[in-house]
Amino acid sequence: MLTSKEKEQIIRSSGADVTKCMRCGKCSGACPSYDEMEYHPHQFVYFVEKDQIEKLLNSPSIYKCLGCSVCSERCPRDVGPSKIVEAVLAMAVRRQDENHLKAENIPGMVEDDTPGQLLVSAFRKYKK
Amino acid sequence: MQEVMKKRAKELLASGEVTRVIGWKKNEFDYDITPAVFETAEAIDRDFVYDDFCGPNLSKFTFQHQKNDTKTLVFLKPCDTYSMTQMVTEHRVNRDALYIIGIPCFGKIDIEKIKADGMTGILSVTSEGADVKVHTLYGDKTYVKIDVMAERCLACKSKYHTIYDELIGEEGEVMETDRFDQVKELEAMTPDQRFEFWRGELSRCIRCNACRNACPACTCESCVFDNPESGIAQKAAADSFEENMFHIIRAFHVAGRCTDCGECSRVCPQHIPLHLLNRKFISDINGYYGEYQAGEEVGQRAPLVNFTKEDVEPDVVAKGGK
Amino acid sequence: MSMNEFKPKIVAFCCNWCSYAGADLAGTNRLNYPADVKIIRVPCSCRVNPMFILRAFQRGADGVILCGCHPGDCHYTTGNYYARRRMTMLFSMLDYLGIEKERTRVEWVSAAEGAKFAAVMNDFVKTVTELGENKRLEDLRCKK
Amino acid sequence: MTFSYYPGCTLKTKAKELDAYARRSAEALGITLAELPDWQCCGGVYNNTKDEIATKLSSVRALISAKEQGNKLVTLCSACHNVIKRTKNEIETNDDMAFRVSNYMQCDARKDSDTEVVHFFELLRDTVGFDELKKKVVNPLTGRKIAAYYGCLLLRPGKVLQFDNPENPKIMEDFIRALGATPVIYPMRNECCGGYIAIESSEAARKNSAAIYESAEGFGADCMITACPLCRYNLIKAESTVPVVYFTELLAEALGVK
Amino acid sequence: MQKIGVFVCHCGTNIAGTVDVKAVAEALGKEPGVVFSTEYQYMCSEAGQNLIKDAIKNYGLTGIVVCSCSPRMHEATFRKTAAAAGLNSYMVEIANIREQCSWIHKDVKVATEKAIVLGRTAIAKVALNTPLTASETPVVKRALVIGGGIAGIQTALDIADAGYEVDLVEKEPTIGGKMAQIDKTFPTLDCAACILTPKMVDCAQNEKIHIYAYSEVESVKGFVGNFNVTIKKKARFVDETKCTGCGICTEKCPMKKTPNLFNLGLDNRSAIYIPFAQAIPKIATIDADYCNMLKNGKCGVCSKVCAAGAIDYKQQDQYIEQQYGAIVVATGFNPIKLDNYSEFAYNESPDVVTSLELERLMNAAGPNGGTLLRPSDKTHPHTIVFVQCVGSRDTTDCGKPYCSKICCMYTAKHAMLIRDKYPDTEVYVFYMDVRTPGKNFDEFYRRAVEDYGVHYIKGMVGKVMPQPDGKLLVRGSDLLTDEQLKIEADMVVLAAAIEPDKTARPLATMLTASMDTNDFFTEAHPKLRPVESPTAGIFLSGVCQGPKDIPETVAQASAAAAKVIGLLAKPALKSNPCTAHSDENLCNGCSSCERVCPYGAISYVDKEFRMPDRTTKVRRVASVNPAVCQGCGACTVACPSGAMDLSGFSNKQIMAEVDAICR
Repeated sequence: MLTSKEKEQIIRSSGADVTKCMRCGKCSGACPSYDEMEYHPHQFVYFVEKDQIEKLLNSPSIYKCLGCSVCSERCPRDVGPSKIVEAVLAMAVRRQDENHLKAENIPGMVEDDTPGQLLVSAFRKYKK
Repeated sequence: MQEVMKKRAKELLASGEVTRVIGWKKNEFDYDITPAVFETAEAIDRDFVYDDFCGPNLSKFTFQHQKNDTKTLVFLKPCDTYSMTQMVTEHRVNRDALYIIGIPCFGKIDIEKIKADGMTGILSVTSEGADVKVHTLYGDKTYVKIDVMAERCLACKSKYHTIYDELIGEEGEVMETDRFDQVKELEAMTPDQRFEFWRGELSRCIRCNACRNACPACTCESCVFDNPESGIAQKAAADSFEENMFHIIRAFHVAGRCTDCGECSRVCPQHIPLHLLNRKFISDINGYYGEYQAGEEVGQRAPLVNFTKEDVEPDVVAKGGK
Repeated sequence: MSMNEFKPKIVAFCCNWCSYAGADLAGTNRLNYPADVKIIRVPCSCRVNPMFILRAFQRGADGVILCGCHPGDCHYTTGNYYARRRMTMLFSMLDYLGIEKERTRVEWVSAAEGAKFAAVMNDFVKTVTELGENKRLEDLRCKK
Repeated sequence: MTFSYYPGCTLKTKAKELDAYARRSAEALGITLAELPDWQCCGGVYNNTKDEIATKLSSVRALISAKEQGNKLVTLCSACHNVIKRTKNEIETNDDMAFRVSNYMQCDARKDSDTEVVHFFELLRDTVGFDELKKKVVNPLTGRKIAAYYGCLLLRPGKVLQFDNPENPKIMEDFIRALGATPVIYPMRNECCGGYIAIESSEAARKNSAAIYESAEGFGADCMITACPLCRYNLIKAESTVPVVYFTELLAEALGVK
Repeated sequence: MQKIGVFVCHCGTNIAGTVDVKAVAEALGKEPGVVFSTEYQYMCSEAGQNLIKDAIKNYGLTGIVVCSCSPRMHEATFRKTAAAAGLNSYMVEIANIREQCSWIHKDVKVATEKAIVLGRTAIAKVALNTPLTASETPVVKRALVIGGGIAGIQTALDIADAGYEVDLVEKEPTIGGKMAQIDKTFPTLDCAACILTPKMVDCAQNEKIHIYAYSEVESVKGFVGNFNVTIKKKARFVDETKCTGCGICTEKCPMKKTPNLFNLGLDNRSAIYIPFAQAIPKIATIDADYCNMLKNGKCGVCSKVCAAGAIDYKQQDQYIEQQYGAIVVATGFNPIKLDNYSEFAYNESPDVVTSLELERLMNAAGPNGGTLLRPSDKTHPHTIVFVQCVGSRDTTDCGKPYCSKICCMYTAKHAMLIRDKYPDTEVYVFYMDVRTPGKNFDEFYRRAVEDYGVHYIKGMVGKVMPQPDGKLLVRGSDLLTDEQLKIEADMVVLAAAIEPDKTARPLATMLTASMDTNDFFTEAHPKLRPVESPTAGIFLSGVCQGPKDIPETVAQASAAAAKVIGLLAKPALKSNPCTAHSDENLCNGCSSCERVCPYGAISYVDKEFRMPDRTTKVRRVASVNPAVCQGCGACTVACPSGAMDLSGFSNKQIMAEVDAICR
């Protein structure tokens, strides 16, 4: 089976070895954002292995990951699902014509007490 | 430095801690230095020397002149300590009968480089810091030390002592070197070029055995090349095959045990760069089995008497190496 | 001597427990490989001293192949692991000296791999035949 | 003892208390915090991808700058700590990254950014020592039941941050004990507050944060401490029924410099 | 002067069909040293063998070469033939002209030429052969079994049954091992104690078995047939010969707050104790860490109440030396420590337990008398969650990379037993895979699901969160429904990975037996010699070699016993004479050979040598124990000076073969 450029890019950029996954599902058992997500951490790993990157790229799930790394921390095979989610997110953000987070929308989201850290982080995650 | 060493040697002799001292002594010329055993304070005062020509690795000399029933003081430069450590690991010297003083080394001068510059009638050579003053029948000349330093010292791997009872001077560090550059150059050649290169070098071999005699890893009770029972005994290199054979087997026998002290090339009267054979093995071992420095600590397991289940397959060579 | 007529001399060192048995199996199954290959039985691939290999070239061999149990399956548990390192080093040195690296080879052949043994020998003989006579590691005194 | 200090942008704006109380406490403990000249924002989150370099450069600059000062680099904000420490680790372990950073910054990345990064908690534990800290407390917080909220950024990835056992940490509890208060141990202390998704999915973030303070409250906490402005923000936005303060505030209070 | 005979076999047409055997015999007859050369239809037939015997006698042959089938086929035959004619059986070489010649070549000319080369190669070798004699060493008719669990017990019983003396060493005060702690056994659900304790009693009553309980192996020297072992008998502070096991002391001992290790610390016992009612030997032991008399010199209650006067506070460790012909390792396993898995709250909540702890909680002799109660508040649990693979199949450095093999089945057993006894308790099992290869195993697991209504969930628990009300909130994934489950449980049971006992590695060093990276003992061959260590005379029984359940352990235990009996039954050990030997005059004593020897056959001695100048010099030289050496030859190449050589495959022989081929 030929490997797509996308899959290669995800593997390279995440540094994760998806073939090590033994499908235990501990990542998804640990994920605090599970209920918000369409695809769950173990599916990110599995879809990358099965080269179904588009599904992930087009899913809102990539914006629901908290980046808390708990899935990777508890992964018994050192696969690191969070690294994959992040690589997919980066790919989505890099390929979109427009960034996921648009500058003009920001004022509506910000309140007086919003810490700079939140804005910067969200920008980092969602913008090119 | 030399005076400090002499003083300490005499102290140890006087106290009875040691009965013999192994060091260097000057011969007819300043640059003609040989290892020597000193047994009296007078001999030390008269002949003991430590300067920029004290290249010989005293470890092998110590092996050849060791005595079990009495304690011997030996002065070791950093690179000599690696050889000594390797010999201790292999039980070739009796550590208990040695008192080792580690001494610093700032690189040794290769007289051949001075001679190659056309200097003849050399009367004396003195070095102070970075200057090397050559006094000849026909006048004096001053060199920058680095220009006349031995090749092996230019690629010095370590100023650190791996074995000693006491140190004179400050402890140095393991150095980063480009010592594998020449190996890499050779590796980059075509096989034909390499074959020509080595034929050119090895065909000069006169089988004087100087390399073997100086090598601190060659301490066999009887060398396979001298043993008629071994099936490969040779007295002279009668054929190009035997020139190759001798050097391949010698490199193989010291592979993983050679500390890269460079004595083989230093003593070769034909100036064959023998160290490049040993360095090839060191570079391969580092590349294939992980960084390994022979003589780093006592009790190390040499790479060729070791393995991992994941080692590379020999066809790595056919596939073009590391 | 033209290429077509050149018959190489091949020495094959085979460990008693796997590869020698694999060679026997090739025979039992009547799998053909060139008669240029002559086998020397050794207890284990780790018995093979680089001296033997050099000796073979000296005496006129054109190729030397060492066969042993697959790593992990050694009858003596670890012998082939040592052989693997030794041969890697030796081959690397021969290559470094400009001697054709195709003249030496290590293959792991189990007692069940008769077909592999025959295939390996066919391939090795072909490779060495294409290389021609061993000139770089010959000893003229030993040539008739 | 002098440490180079990286405050981070939020400590200059919305989380001034975190910074101010830390400085006062440090002074009381005989520690000098030398703020790095010209530090730049760490970016708030570490970009986990192996091929991303631009977002890591501000951390590299901070590391180099501290190295030039010859000090260890101390951080306060969990996010800054996470970003800088992981950047350093990436340079140490990823040849490609080290090479590219070296090229970009015209330096020897591995050598020049080889700065030890410590969080203020680690400074308290390893340099000051909790036993010593206890001796310097003038207003012991006796009787107070305080829940340590670690969040993610101080603990994970555990192998890189080496801060504490990521599943069962104790450094903040030891800190609380040193101040004379009683630590409240509750299972949600290392769970995520919702982080930056608060900007788009504030409801989701609030759900996460609510679960955390409810757990702390259930185990009897009367106060929660954190080192992260974003954690504090999310908890407060989720209408935490338990007050949430920066740990430095508690420290300053105990040391009598509030 | 060599007198070599050559015998070319036709093997019917197998050889003669492609090889001109007459031409071969003729050509080889002209080789130097050959005095007789002939061919015959079937050399291996009686007539063929007689031909060889006659030739040996008539021509006074010093060596023979048989050109025939593979030596793997008939080398042994022709060696016997030679021996029958008075020629040393190692003066025989075979040229393989069937499998490696006639069968693979079609051209008669080519095959004949090759057969001649193979023949002369064998001649060149046999000319350098030396007569070899297999050395014989006597076998001590006594076996040592290390570890008194079910593996060690079974091995000891089987060896004793064959009439040999067996010493059984157990580090705990009683034999029985892990099986004694288990409640019921899968897949039959019979009670572990009911099937184990009779075997323990058999051990105690068997005259051939000597149990050294509360003892450890201190040192091992020697080699197969002749091991010299020192056993340390740890001080129990109770005289074994006097104690009757009445148990009065344990009742009267005031130190009642000593953790009961047999119950895994789930309850307490007294400082003087008998681990459990059926302990063998049933002798009290004082726990020196808790006994007030031993710690502070105050108390002495047990001594006062002991009618037999068995208490001895001054007892010292004793050392016993004994010789053995064979040693069986049966050191067993332990569940791993769960410190690396704090997400499961094992250290935070007493209601999170390991499966082995659950065995004790459910056992009639356990802390709750067999009623399953939560450890925290002794209430009846209504929801229990089992987590599989805790620390197994974990390739990070937290756990173990292997499958612990037994957990799937014992968890099915636990789930079934709980559902059977407490139908109101819901049982959830989070699994990665359910692995049930074994007779009646999958049926057993299916029964748990189908008949007992155990909820099996394909997924893993991510976190266990103790709640203020004492419940345990379990968050885990259900991969098949693609949901994250949050279950409020009363108890969580962790199937902790198993690992070899910590005593195994130092023991392996003593035995020079090899181990893998997980500290399991390595077998001599993974398929064909699974109960032997590569080190001769060392045998493996039970989990020390790899995870296995009770039936497998017992099978392996008996297999190991059979191997031991086979060894002890021999009057003497005949060893392969093709072993390495070192030329002391050449040996450097550098230890290279020792490092590559897989059998620990090489040791070093200091030896005095006379020098040419009449002085003497003491040098360290290698010495090979021929009883241990298996003849691989690794040492011969590691030796830089060429001091080490291998009989039967010497450097000279191999080089002569090389020369003959290349000639």
